[in-house]
Amino acid sequence: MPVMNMIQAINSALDVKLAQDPDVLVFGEDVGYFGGVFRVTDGLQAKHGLTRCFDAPISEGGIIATAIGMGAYGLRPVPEIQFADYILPAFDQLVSEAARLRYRSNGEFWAPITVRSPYGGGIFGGQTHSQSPEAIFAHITGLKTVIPSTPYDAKGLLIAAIEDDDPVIFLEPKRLYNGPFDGRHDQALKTWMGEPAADVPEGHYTVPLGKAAIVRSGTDVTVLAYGTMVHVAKAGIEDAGVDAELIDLRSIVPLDIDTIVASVAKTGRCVILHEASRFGGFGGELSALVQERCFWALKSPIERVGGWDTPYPHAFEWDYFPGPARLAKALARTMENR
Amino acid sequence: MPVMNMIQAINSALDVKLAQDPDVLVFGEDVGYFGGVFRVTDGLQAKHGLTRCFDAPISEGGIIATAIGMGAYGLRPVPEIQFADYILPAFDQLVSEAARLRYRSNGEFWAPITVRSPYGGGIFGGQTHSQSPEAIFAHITGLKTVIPSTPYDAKGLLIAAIEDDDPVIFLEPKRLYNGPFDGRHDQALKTWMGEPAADVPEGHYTVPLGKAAIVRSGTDVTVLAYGTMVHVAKAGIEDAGVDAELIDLRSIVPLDIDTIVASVAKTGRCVILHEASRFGGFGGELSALVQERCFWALKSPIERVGGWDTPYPHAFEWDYFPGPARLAKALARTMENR
Amino acid sequence: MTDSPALSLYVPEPLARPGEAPRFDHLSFAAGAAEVRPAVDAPEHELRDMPYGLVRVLGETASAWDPVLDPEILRQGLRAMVQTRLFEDRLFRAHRQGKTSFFMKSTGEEAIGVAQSMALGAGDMCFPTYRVQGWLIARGYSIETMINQIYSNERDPLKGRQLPILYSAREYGFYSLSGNVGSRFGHAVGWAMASAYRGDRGIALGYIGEGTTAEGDFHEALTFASVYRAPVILAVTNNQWAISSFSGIAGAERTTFAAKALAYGIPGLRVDGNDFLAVWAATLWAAARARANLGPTLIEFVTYRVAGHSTSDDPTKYRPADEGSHWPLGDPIERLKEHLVALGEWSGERHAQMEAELTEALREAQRAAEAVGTLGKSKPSVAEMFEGVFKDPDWRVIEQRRELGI
Amino acid sequence: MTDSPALSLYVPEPLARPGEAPRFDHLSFAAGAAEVRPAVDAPEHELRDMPYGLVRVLGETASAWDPVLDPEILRQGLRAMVQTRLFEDRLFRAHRQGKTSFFMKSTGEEAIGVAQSMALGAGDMCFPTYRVQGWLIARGYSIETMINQIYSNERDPLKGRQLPILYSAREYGFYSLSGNVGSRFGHAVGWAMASAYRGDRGIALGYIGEGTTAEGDFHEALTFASVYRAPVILAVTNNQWAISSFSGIAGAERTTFAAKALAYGIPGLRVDGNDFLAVWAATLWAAARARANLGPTLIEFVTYRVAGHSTSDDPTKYRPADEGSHWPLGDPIERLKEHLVALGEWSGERHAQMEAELTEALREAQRAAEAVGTLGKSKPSVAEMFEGVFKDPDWRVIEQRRELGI
Ligand SMILES: Cc1ncc(C[n+]2csc(CCOP(=O)(O)OP(=O)(O)O)c2C)c(N)n1
Ligand SMILES: Cc1ncc(C[n+]2csc(CCOP(=O)(O)OP(=O)(O)O)c2C)c(N)n1
Ligand SMILES: [Mg+2]
Ligand SMILES: [Mg+2]
Repeated sequence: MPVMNMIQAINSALDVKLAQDPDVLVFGEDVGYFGGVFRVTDGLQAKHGLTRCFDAPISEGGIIATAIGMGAYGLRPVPEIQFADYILPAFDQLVSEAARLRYRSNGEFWAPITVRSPYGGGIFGGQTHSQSPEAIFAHITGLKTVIPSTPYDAKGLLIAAIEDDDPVIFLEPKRLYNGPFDGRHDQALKTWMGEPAADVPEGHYTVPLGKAAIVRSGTDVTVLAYGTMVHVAKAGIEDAGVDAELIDLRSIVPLDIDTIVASVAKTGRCVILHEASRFGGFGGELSALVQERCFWALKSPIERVGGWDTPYPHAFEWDYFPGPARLAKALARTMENR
Repeated sequence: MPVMNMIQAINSALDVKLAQDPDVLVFGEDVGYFGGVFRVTDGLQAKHGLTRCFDAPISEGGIIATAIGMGAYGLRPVPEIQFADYILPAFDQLVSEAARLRYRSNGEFWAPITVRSPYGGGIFGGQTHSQSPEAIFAHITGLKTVIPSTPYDAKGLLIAAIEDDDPVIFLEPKRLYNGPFDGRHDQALKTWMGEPAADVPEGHYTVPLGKAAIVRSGTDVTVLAYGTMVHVAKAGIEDAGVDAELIDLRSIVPLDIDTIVASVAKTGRCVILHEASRFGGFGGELSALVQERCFWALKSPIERVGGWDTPYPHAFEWDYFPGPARLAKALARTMENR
Repeated sequence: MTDSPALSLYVPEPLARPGEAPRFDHLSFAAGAAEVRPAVDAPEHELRDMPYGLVRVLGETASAWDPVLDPEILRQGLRAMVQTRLFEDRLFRAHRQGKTSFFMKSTGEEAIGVAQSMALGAGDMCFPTYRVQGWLIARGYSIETMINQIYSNERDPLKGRQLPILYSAREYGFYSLSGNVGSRFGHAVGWAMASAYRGDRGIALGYIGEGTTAEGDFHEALTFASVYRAPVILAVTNNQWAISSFSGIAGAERTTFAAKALAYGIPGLRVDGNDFLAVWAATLWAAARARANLGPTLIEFVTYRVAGHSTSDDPTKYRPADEGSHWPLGDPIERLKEHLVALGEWSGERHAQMEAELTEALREAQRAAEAVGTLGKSKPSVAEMFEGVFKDPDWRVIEQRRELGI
Repeated sequence: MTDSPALSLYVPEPLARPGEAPRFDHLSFAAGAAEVRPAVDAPEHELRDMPYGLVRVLGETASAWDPVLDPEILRQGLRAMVQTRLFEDRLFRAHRQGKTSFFMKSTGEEAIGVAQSMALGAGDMCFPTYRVQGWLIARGYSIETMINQIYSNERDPLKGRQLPILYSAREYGFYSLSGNVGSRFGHAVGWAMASAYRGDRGIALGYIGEGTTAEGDFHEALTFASVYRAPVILAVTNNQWAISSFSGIAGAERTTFAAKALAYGIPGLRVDGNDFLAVWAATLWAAARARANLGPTLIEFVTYRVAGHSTSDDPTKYRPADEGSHWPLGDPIERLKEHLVALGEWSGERHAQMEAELTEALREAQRAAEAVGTLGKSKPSVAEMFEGVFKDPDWRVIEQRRELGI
């Protein structure tokens, strides 16, 4: 099986779908001839043709509006937004249109679009190349939000998203493109080479939306994470030396509530980890759900570890980033109550 | 003291500030000569002049961009967005610009704008005239979000918002414009007449941002609400026959965490009520905060009552709306655990 | 710079407010460059004066644009316009009677939706505003179903989920409406691009009000249409008002809406929107361009919103009460009727008889819909509230449905 | 319709890709209607051909636009342009040496920021893109401070919060930059409206790249500017590329960017952006209009992005490697230098000496900044991360600061 980094895995997913389904097309800023600023669509135009993978005007609202119209026609567009920070100009299109089209038209029209976008920090991208906006999508009825943490999942989830008949926001943790970054920014960079999850089949397969992965089973405490934070969680768990059960949500909508509840029912403790600033983040929803469903099992307050409630600061990246040390502290706190 | 409904109280706040501060100006769709589709700016253009209160193009992004530029110059613009559902086209301006200007420029520029917008349901407005988008603002570092529940608060909070040097989203519960609607939609409409909170001073006063109001003290359970839901909560508490402490948050950012924590520490129970759909809503943040800070005091799971996780449906308004009955049920559930 | 004068802020105001005499002298109704009907493949630089003229047929002697239609077609168009007006008047009254929550009329603008509906093909798709109900009526969509939608009753095809008149009717070339304005304009472009991508033949028509042209969506749609030569007609219905804001708040003091085409290097036509034949002719011209892979056309239809914005509006608050009766382009129904009468193809009696027939049919349809129920008296199963959020329900709506006991 | 041909989707492609010969034959460089310099209060309908011409001065014999500047001003402009180029080359290398995270150059476009900075007043405000660093340099902003910002070191005036070169310098008429494109264009309009509202005299200048004109923000800003006659200059820097996308992806195959002015009924000038004097002249013309309460002007500066988009880019991947050297409008520095030499006001020796001086000063400034520290080696107090979210901190950042122990 070929070894792929996350860029290659996503490229492969697009390649497979372009080859298989003439209704799939890819467009976005710089994705055509050049192959995208992160090279994710590299070679796709040359292989599949100019109208299958092409450049779009710098107009995120226009890109999504166009994709919705194409989707309503019957295509399965996979638009790219160059950075998730730049989804915001298209927010109205996503919320008022993509998310609501099926409901309001009683199923006459729908928008089977998959909006790919690199997101998250850890690359010294400063305020507008680092944000994690998943919470504002999770609140929108009618939108699905998917976030892979490995090359294998990225390919399988992306194919599933493209084949899904609902609009999907597909957030790619750009810090994971080239390796399983665990938040230890001062240590040597790891690549995906040698990681089991980098063994990626060349052909078609799917990882279903709405199924979390138990990355590590444990009995002391449940850690909920997604994207880059899955790897950070591994490191933090190691640092804390606790027998944690680590759950990679993989998609936050649909959310695999059963896996979460079963785990916390077992461990009685829960720590939630995300990159986005904490207040109003998706961790709040997770905390509330766990509390509602596992109240009597809880031995300790559910903790949330996230970015600070400030914009993403360029020079203070590693002060801001919720790394293993901060998770380990939370794990330790949570374990105090035996 | 004059009796004002919420429309008159907000109009009065604008009138006071226009008279007092030449840097205050009001603009938005239909707010000028006509006085706004809800009549909130009625008479202001005639009284203060064409350039102090005027119509804007149908371009919410343009309205907010213009307001930010004016604010950076030194004015205090109070733009209106005709319905909160239509803030979405301006979301990028609010998040990437208004909310971040002070931080990124190290205080060289800032956006002292107050974005007024009628929000919420209960008026058979259907999907795009009924939504409650507060959660997506609460998550944005650098934005304040204020939601009054009475004419008195509306005026005082609005003046405080205008005088505040940070960008404020001021959401006006349109169902409360004409009366203290308590969710009993099948009963005779109440007006603000005779309500103590409708006694509104004519002149200048403020209600500080970030200070919650204890609307009703009680010992059994704490109910957290804002906007229309404050009145619904009163009704639901009455129905449930519990001795609930009802807290009107008044602003969700800044949030009066101390008042919340003190109350739940006392009651040991908490129910959160909001109109917005529940998943990913602001109730999740509130639930998480209460759980984190009052875990050991909790006698029962914190409950959230909100809109269902569907778009806002026209004909099913009263099935969707989280009314007194649904709150009363939650209160009853919460009281089961003595 | 220091010796420059103090600046001052300019805020546009209409020429007449309530109590003042209506004035339309800011508008030009001269045919100008639009006297000529250019070849559909004329290069853009030859068309740059078109947006400043006005395409007219009715009332002109030998217009180059005359689409030369069979009188039977004209009678069908007239019928659909009259039916639209009667329908809207009736449902407006139904709102006043508390039978629904909201309603909107297109009075004075019926030629646009009706003529375009008829001039375009069954395989084409329009992306409507709320002011082209005539499109559906012209294509024979069931009036009873429209009323069921307006009443959100048990037979509402949209299952009670949408505000009245925000129809969706795919089979009739009518895309799903929504309450927010402007945001479907780009869908028309995407749809047209998809048709081109597939090598199909259907084209798209996007509608937008003149006030809404100020939204970024307008520009983005035109940019995409122009860049990818999408087979789409982009139509601005300039009815002079956007709720209480006159067209100057959208830029009409400076230029025409048709002239916005110049920004994208595509043809822009300015058309008498109250002239059934001119609407038809301009639509055909633009459609021919689209079908020949020559790309998009922007059309401004100059018209007038005779009624209030909606049932929530009172236009006498912000414009002269008699402004509509002074509108220089007249009434589209009267104009087509007179044309047919002049052709010897119609008469006052036939008109009166047609109105009586249509009224009876409308009454019948309304009666049938009311037998099902008006707003609040009848509605689809509450379970419908939970359907269609996604293709397949997720646990949240399943649990919540259970919580609500349905 | 059934006999119409199958549609097909058109996707623009540049005339030349890597390995092919550079071609610019899609662009016209003729002065055309812009040979004349109209009166600043000429009515819009007289100016409708201007966007298709090109305002030029350098290399023309007796251009109507010649601003007739004192040679000392020209030398200052040349100096600032050279300084900008040397500065950017140096900091680009600093990035390659790992001293910062990111950098961008304006090579080949220096005339725009520099001439406009000098031509406008101290009370005016520009709303920059990342490609007008020359504005600050022309106004004598401290190079050392710029480098401190780029290094995010302890003396960074933006306290480490911003990506390199996203400066803010209110006193220098330079509005806060941010990484997202387009979203400050409307702020320029709001600022200008505020100045007019107050009866002040300052005007605004908004910059946007040609690629970014596709954003809705562009249209919204122009709409507001036109409707309220805002005293603002709206400038499109058309450097032919937007990262890897050629200008055709933003609509340049169909018309000029200056022609977008026609959509708003305002004047649109198309200007040789590599011609210091033409940039100056067009700016003065637009500024005079703004200062006289005549409203906004859209200016397209035709130029070429000689370097890669940023330090993250490799332009040889998507365009001919030698495309820049074939750019028909030459190099703005060379052209102004030759002009001065031809005037007898400059020489090769003086130029070399100036370069040496500037290089030395830059080296000095860089040395001083590096003495403070490069990225990661020095930074402002971490407490700064928590400052400035709001005017006054709320409990969240206070608690979080405590949690982080600072
Ligand atoms: C995004 C958005 N902003 C504002 C509104 C409120 N609104 C509804 S209709 C309307 C006026 C539209 O005017 P115009 O585009 O001229 O269309 P007309 O009603 O005249 O046909 C406004 C402002 C809305 N529905 N959606
Ligand atoms: C809203 C937004 N979308 C996309 C980007 C990514 N991006 C940064 S620069 C750029 C190209 C801009 O091109 P242009 O406007 O022509 O300016 P130039 O770089 O050529 O000066 C893009 C797409 C961004 N920064 N912001
Ligand atoms: Mg209108
Ligand atoms: Mg460019």
